Amino acid sequence: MLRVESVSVRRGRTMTLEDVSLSLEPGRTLAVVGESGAGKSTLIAAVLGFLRPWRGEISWAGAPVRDCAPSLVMQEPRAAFNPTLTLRRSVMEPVAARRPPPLDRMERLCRGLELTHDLLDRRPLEVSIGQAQRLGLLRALIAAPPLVLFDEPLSALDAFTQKRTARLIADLQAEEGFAALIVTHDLGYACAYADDIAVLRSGRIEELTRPKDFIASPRTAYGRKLRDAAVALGAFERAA
Amino acid sequence: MTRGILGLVLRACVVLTGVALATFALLWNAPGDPALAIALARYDTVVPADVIDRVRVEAGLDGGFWAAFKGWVGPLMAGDLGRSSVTGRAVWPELAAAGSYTVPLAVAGLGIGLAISVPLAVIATRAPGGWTDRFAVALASLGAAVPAYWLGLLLILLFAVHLGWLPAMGARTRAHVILPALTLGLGVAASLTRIIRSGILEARGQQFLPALRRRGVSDRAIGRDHVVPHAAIPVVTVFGLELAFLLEGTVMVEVIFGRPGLGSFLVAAIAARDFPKVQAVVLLTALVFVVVNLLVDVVYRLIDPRIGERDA
Amino acid sequence: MTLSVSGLGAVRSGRTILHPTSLEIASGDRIGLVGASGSGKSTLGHALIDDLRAQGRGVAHVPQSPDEALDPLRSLEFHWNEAELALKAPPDADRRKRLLSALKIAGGDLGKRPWGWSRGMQQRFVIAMALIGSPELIVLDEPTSALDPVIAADTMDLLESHLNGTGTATLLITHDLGLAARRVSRLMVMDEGRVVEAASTQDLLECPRTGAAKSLCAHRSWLAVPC
Amino acid sequence: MRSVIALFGAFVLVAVFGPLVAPHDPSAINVPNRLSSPGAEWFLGTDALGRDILSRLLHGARWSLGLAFLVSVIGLLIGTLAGLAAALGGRLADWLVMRTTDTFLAFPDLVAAVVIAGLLGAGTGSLVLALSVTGWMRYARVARGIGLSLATRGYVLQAKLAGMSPLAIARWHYLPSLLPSLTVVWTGMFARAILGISALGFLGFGVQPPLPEWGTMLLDARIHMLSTPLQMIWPGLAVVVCVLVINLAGDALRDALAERDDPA
Repeated sequence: MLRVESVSVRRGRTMTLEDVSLSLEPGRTLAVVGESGAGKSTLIAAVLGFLRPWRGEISWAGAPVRDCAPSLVMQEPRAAFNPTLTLRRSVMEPVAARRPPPLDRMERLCRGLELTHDLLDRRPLEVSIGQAQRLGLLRALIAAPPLVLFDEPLSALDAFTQKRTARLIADLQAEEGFAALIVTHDLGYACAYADDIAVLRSGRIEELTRPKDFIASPRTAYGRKLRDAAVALGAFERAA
Repeated sequence: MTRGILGLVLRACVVLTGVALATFALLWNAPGDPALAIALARYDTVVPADVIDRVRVEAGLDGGFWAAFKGWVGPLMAGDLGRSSVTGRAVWPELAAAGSYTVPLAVAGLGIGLAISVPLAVIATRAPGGWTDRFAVALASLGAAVPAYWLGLLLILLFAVHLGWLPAMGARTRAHVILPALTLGLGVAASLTRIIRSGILEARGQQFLPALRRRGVSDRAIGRDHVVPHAAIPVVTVFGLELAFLLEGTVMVEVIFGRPGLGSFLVAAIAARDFPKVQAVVLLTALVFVVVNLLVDVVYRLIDPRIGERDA
Repeated sequence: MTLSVSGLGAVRSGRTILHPTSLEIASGDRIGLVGASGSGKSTLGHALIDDLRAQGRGVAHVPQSPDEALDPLRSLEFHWNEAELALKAPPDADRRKRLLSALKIAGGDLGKRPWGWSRGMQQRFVIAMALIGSPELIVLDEPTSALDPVIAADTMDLLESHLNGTGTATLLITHDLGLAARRVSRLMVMDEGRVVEAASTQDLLECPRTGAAKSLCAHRSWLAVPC
Repeated sequence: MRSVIALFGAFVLVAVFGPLVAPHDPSAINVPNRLSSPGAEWFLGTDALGRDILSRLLHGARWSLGLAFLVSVIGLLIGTLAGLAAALGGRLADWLVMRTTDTFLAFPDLVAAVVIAGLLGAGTGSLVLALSVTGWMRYARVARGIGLSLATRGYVLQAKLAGMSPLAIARWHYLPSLLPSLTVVWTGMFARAILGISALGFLGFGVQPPLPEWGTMLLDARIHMLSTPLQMIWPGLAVVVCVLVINLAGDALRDALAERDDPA
């Protein structure tokens, strides 16, 4: 399981993360919600070991997170792929060392993600954004990682594709049982799919609770603002 | 902003130190005994060993590299470029005299370059891909491929020999500057035309221009207030490189046209192995280059302060 | 006074991206134009603006991102004066103060260049500029998608409360039916370069008729919650 | 694009096989025939010592183009390594390499080359050294820029996450981005090297007579330019055509790259 224990990250004189503690069990989904500049990307970089925390510990099952070969789904779907290589090459990169390559698994994931084989022979600029993001999911899951991080996985997609992709992610998670850490500014998505929600603001976790409780009664003024904004922008529908 | 400029000045100082060191190291490591070279140049006969040793001490060459470097840089900081190792006369007045020929030539060359390239690029970009545009691009490509020394010779053949309109060799009258300046200016025009043209085209493709048009801003105002400043950025940036081109060009042009100036001064000094003179010219050109590039960086930041923000 | 356009269309590299379209917009209307990406929404918006401008009607445009509206090399004050000049509106310090206060950015330093302000403030500045000439119509092209939700919601609220009671109509272009449904009284659905359905917001949400409208409606929000 | 590459290939062929098709020995002195006009026997005429100009031009291609190729490839290697060291070697390495680059850039290429070649003594070796030392900085800047931008690119991050070795990352993700851009820079530097070599030859600091190098030939021809101006035209024309074709090839390559990166 993922443990983030009172982690602080400094950049120059400012703290981009301060005393952040989180935990995440296999098969569960934790959404970290916050605005740009709240420290969401820093959190991802720290969990993946690209940034060394100034204080605190981050581990997966007691070992460094990188030991469990976690994967990452990025905000900009095409950025995950080298524009000069075919998508098949990039998608297979995490299992490049495996002999024989797990072709059965890829076949199954492709079916689940509604991806056809001819897409894999194209290059990143030759597929749509929505397709690129599903290919990003394929790449992230091909090596069967126990932990998958999602950095704003839907924000480059249109409203309709967002919902479809979110459904696909949830279905795959139910099948594969990975732990999902989702970083997003979209409270609607977080509330619809996460088991827990953490509200991140200026590098601190302000609230850590269940989605249902959060929507019903946010504990902080900022949490209330976030909820009201999501309502005003049509993320939720009035229940009859 | 002020901090950014200070940083640039500091960087220029570091580079100048490097320049001084590199210049001195180059001459220090030149093959042959510099003291012998100096003695030979000065006395023009076979010289006994004790004379060479005396020269070595006189020139401060006996204490190793760093001692010699210190002995050279100290007076340099005070503006003293030393004395010619051949004639024993101070370098500075001769250098200044040479510069007084080179500066007008370089300025005239740059002026001709601008006078040709700016209108040409503006006309070319009125209809990108049209025949005027293709003509301008072809002309610029050709201009970039023609070596200055060859162009100079062709111009001499045409204007001085065949037509007899202009004087070619030397620098006696004002008219003597025309052909060298034209040689230099045509080369400058070729590279500037390309840069200005692509600068304008890029500035015209900026993402905010359609919205300005929908806001009702006239095409004239868009061109003046939004296209020109953006097109100026690449032009300003390459100005430093353009200067290097100009300095190189003057060396060649002065040799071809038999003009006195820094180029002829340098070539003569190398031939005579007159190290202090060579050092002086190399240092001066590098100094001009560093200072102009410093100014370019500052102007760049005034036009587009985002650069500074990004660095900080 | 009703704005009407007819026969709007657009062709790009031989492909029709906007089929002939006619629209009528009444004074003070709140209209939403929704559709998937690539359905031709923005193209219709641009064609509408260009046509109305040619008719001499007052119409303003707010693009998706402030980067598409502001020159990074010019100060905000320059943009403001330029907009006034383009509208042939005499400089009016009071109006400027009023509009900037209405969008709660009166405290910003206009001498700065756009990137000296936060994106949320930049977008509000663009909206304030759009209001200078009291236009008959404002076209908002995905005005909130580049902003954080709290700021986006505030911005929409401020604009709406400013426009209430004035005759200015708004056309909100968005891929997000959930957002549009909260903000407009009439909806138009676009698909493959055509307006395929137009109805009042309530009717369209309750019984969408075309396939495009049905799929938009089915996925319009994340959760049904009591609120 | 294709026609330019074909022309480029033709030059390589001339440089390699030109001497084989040369009608005369390039250094065969034939005083009675000196300064003769173009004709059937001497296709482009002869020089002051009666040597066949066409043969000298064909042999000279080896010096003018071959040395320029050598110099530009040496610069490419030095510059790319320096640039990548700056981009990937941490802040100190970056500072050191970039200030060194600035220092070298502060000397105008030709001035520095003249000084180096002049002081080391005229000759082919010092010519190559002079032009290599002054010709690596642009590669370094480009390589550093690409290296820095790639280090933060999503797919490089993903490759690290996937556990690829640094060598594999360099092979699959750095090289494909570096190679085309550096090739574009290389064409420019190749053209500059041709100009530089002939300029130094013209000043007397380059390839030494009797070797047939185009700049050196021009220096010889200059003395007789009033009586036989044509003799001066040929070597200059050879330089112009070569530089023009190489530059056009570079432009075509750059446009093709821009097209690939942004097909819209």
